[in-house]
Amino acid sequence: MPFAGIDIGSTMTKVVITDEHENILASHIGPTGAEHRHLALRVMEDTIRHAELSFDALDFIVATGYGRINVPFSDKQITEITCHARGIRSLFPTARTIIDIGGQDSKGIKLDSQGKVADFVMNDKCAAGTGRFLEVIADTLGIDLEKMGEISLAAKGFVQISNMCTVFAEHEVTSRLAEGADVAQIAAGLHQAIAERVVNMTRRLGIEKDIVVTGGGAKNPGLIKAIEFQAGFAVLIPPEPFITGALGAALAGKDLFMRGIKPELPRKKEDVRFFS
Amino acid sequence: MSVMKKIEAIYNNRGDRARELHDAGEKIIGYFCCFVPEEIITALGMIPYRIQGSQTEAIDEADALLEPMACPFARSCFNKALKGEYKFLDGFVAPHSCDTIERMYHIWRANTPSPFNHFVNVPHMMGPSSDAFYKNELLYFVSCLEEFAGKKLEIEKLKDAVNLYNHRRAKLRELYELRKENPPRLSGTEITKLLVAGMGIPATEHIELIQEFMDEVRKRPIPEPDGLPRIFIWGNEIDDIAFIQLVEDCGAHVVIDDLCTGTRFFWEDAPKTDDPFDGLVQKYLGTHCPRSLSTQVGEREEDLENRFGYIRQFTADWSAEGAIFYIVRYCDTCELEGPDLKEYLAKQNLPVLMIEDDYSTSTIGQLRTRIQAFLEMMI
Amino acid sequence: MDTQSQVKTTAVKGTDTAREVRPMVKDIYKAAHEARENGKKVAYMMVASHYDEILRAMDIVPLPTENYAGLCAAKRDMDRFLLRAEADGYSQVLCSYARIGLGFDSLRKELGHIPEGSPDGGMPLPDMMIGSSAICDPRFKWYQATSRYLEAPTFSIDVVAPPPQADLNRVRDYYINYQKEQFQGLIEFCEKQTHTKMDKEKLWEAIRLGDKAWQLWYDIDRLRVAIPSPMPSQDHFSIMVAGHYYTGTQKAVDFYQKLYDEVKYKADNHIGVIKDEKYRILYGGGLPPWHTLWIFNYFESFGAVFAIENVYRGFDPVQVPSHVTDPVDFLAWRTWLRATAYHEKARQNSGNPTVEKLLGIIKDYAIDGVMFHACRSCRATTVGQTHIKTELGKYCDLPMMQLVSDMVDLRDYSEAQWKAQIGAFIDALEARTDQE
Amino acid sequence: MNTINQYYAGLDMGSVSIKAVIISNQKITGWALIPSGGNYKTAATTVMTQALAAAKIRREDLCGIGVTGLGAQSTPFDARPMSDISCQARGCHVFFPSARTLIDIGGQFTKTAKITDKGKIADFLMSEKCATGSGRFLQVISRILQVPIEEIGELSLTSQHPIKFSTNCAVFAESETISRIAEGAKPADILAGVHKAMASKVNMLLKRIKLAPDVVLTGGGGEDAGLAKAIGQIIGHPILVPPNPRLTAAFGAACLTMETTSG
Repeated sequence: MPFAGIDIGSTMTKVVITDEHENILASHIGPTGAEHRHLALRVMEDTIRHAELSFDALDFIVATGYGRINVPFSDKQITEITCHARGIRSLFPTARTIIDIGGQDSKGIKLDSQGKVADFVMNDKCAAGTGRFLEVIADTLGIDLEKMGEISLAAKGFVQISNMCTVFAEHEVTSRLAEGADVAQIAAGLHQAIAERVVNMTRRLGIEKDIVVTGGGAKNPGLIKAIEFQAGFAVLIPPEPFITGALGAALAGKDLFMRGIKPELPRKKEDVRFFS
Repeated sequence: MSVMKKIEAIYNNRGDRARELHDAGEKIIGYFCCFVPEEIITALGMIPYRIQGSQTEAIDEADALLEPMACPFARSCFNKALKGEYKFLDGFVAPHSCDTIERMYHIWRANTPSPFNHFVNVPHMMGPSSDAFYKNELLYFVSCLEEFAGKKLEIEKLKDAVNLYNHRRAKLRELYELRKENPPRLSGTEITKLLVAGMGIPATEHIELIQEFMDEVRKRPIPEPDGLPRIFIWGNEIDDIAFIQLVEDCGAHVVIDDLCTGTRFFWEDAPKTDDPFDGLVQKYLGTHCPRSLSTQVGEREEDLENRFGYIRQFTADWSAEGAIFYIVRYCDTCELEGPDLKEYLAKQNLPVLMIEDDYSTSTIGQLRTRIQAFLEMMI
Repeated sequence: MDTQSQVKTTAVKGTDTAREVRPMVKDIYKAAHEARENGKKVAYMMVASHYDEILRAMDIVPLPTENYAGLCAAKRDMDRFLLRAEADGYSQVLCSYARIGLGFDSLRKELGHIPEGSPDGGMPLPDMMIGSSAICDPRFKWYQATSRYLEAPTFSIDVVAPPPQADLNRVRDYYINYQKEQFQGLIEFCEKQTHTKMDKEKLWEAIRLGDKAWQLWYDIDRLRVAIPSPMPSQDHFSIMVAGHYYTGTQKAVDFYQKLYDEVKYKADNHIGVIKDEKYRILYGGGLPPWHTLWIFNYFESFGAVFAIENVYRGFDPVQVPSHVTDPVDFLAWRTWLRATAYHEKARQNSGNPTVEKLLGIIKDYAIDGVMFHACRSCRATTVGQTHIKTELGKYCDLPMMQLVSDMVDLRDYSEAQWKAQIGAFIDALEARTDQE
Repeated sequence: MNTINQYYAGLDMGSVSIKAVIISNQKITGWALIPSGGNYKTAATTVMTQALAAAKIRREDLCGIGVTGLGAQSTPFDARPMSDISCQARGCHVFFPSARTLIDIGGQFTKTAKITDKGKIADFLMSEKCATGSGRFLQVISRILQVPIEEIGELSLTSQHPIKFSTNCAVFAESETISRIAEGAKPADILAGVHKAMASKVNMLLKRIKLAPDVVLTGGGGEDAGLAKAIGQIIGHPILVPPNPRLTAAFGAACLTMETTSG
């Protein structure tokens, strides 16, 4: 029995197809940028092809993420918070705290002993502490985002970054550079700043082990190191942090299906519409 | 036209009715918050108008005169004034609700004065001496308003006004009773429209609307149980449906509130007293707003019960299953109260979602995810 | 930025007396710790609530929590407390003094002892908490929230002031009466906590000392009209400790007497803060940037000296009518007179008491420019600055500048932005003097 | 004064780009502009070398160098940093002696200043800690719309119905933009909306310093015709834009240096 989850984020669309035993049959990632919006359906279809399935062979499709609101071909839409929790629960049954650092926002999620969401926090409608923040700064530092983590790991100590507002951090970074500060140390300082913000936000929930870091930020070793430093203990990282939301969506669909909720077929194979 | 259409017409064109009355020679007295007795204004033959902001208009003009770290609700109101949207006000009355409103009174008065301007000082502390002080402030307010009105206040007229507003309060409570049904036949969105519409029209007209609406609701068929969670909302000024509507769109019933724009202003009657001013003092100083400090009672547990007991009553009687705090950013007293109330409600096993917002509909998109996740969490 | 080298707070040519303040600050907390040991009562309290003398008269040791927040900022040790309060659910825009206080109490509760290395040994647990509605809202709401972290009897008083347009003769009696009853209520609360009746003679004595100190402080500021400026704002922001945290003590009187003599000597002998004083700046309002007080030295590097401030010495000495014979009455009257000092002037001119006060200062102190400091987390001292700046501009043509950060939260401060603005401000001052 | 064939250099070490200008007789004889990048010192040397080459002169031919901008303190050259607002004012004054109000929309901040008939600063105001009023906002939106920054001005001018943003914050506006696109709004209308939002922010700064004509727009924002139009409409005065508005501060720095050194 195949189940699909589609996570439409502000920059990437991720699709995961699983079976009823929670094995991943196929997963695929495509862009979501403003003009790629119509590609969401194609990413979905590509994944279905990889899994050698057909649209209507899918027993349940759950949409999540920033663009989940109007996904004509989905059977239900569930928030990324619930979906991340579900995905992580299947990857790390011992997880009690999740830190998700996405492109548009970052979240802290507290799980109860059953792995259900007990409480959560989201960052405050501001780019600070999100992937975007890193993007912008990487740009200022003139290094590409992927390398930023590695570079910061090489740093001995770090430069204190006091401004978390993206614009002002950028400004501060520029003046640090002007003072001749070491790029690696600045990058390390930024990771510390973000980690401090995100970890402190998550403290509102009371941090319990095990902690899992997911989302794009989890791909940044420098940030992970900083988060572990701030939290005071080691964190777990999913093999593919990008897709935990989509995985959780697929599994949430499975749960619903098992509870006897059936999708309405045939599904409308139309493009995703945002916010209308 | 249907009563909801009538209500929406007023809600969507706030101020139109007041403007109309103003042009017809009536005196419109604008005021802020829940600490200026409408009874007094009405008793002097004038029409009270509760000043509102706009969550859909960006604040621009006000930024030139008011720091952005001030409460955005206050800034939004001032912004409208600067754009001439409150020209129809014959009077402007601000109570000392909080730092920002107090500061803004002077700035407002200096930049867009009304023919009549007045500041009512309101004690932060509760107690007999506070009652006496507030009563004196009201009497001083009356004497200033009398001067402006060119007539003396007649105690009988004041008593009538007290009855009038108590009548409206009773009607609103009666309406809220209907929200106890599960699922309720009326939405929080509808209630918000009705309440906000009422802020800009004479009480008599509002009472008719309430009655008409109530009759219409009573005719509605009893809906099937839908198992959607019942939500209690706490916060300050919500004079736009956007937020409540969002909560209900996400799959919930907003059934009860503690808001400046909700129960906070109408729940308690002004008790009938020989000197009507004593009743007004009791009612208005009794307003549950974080800006008023209740005297400490016993140890923390007991004190929290004393501060928030009425909320437990609300959530119990309206069988709320979750609470959402909507705090307009920069409201220091709400920011300090929120965590205490959250702790209190948590002890009643009521899940709480605390939202701090900028009084702007543009942020709704991001709130949707939080609210939906919160509701998913409750299932 | 190399913060260490820049946390210097005194100017090159500051007064020597001001250097005695640091130990006085230490003593505030030392005294509180000792009091706990000797069974004396300690109270978390809000200075400038006009009730300071009552605590002195009742032998209650004041523990000013706001000052502690400022101290943490000056020592650049505020983040752990701020972050803790935010982790406990307090908004990042809430008054940062309150956030530090709440964060400190939260950490202490969790650890079971004062957090390691807290500035000046940290604050001991109080026997009571006394807030007030003077100046701002958090000052009466903060301690209610603190009961999350510690159990202590809590009391707050109202401090009321009429708007400038009010008919003072019409409202005076009930304002003063309410104020008196508020003080009376506080006294009863304190008597309950200390199990001792208040001794009116002791209260009179405290009031006498308090007023004497404030009179001296006023006289010192009057000396500062001298050109070149004999005492910089950096000193003001430390010497205010005597006036606010030692109100009603002989120590404050002696301190200000000594400072008076030094400032007088400097004024008489034309000893200025900086060698060639080019511009005299008025600190127009707002709490100081405790995290970055060295910024005043940066101004001085351009020949600009801060001659006088409109913060902390919030009121000039007032004349309480002689028929007032009861000390509590006296306090109520004094509060009223302080609050309404500029109302009459305002009614006749700008309508705004603060504007009137600043206009007077600008004239007396030959001010060339005005700087305001907007604090992101302080509504009370920030909201209205722009208005005052605008109104002031109608009566005098001076370069004015509003710098934005926070009194303690460094996250709201941007050195680059400040230096850019200061540079332009100096150029504006220069352009103005060229035209004359 | 005799400044024939006397060369002066102005260096504006901004947060986004570094500009060098060589002048002779208040005329630009060469200039260069490069991204600030990681290391200010090397960038400064590079951009200066390029400018000198463009002016076809050697370093020794310079009678003086003026430095300004955020990175000024880390200049490799021997020169006392000058306030960039003053340099902007100076530069504007030379191009437009009638200029009394200056708007500089840079990558990080927007600065407004009242300038005297002598081209000195009378009053000034800088944008809040908010990206909306700054060039950064334009960069953000152009990234979302995937329209090159230099093209947005023209595109915006084609708009018939500018969309109305319900927020003044760049971060919120960003997500709002994304949803507007989804709703099918035209990029031109979105840009025009952004320009209006920025213009109203700038207008607030101008209101505070009480603007007086003529009004000059410099900095990266000056290259955005749509923005200039929007500001002009909201303040009700025509907007003057100097040639190469991003060079004004560097140019002003050179002029100021010339005046001080040659008395």
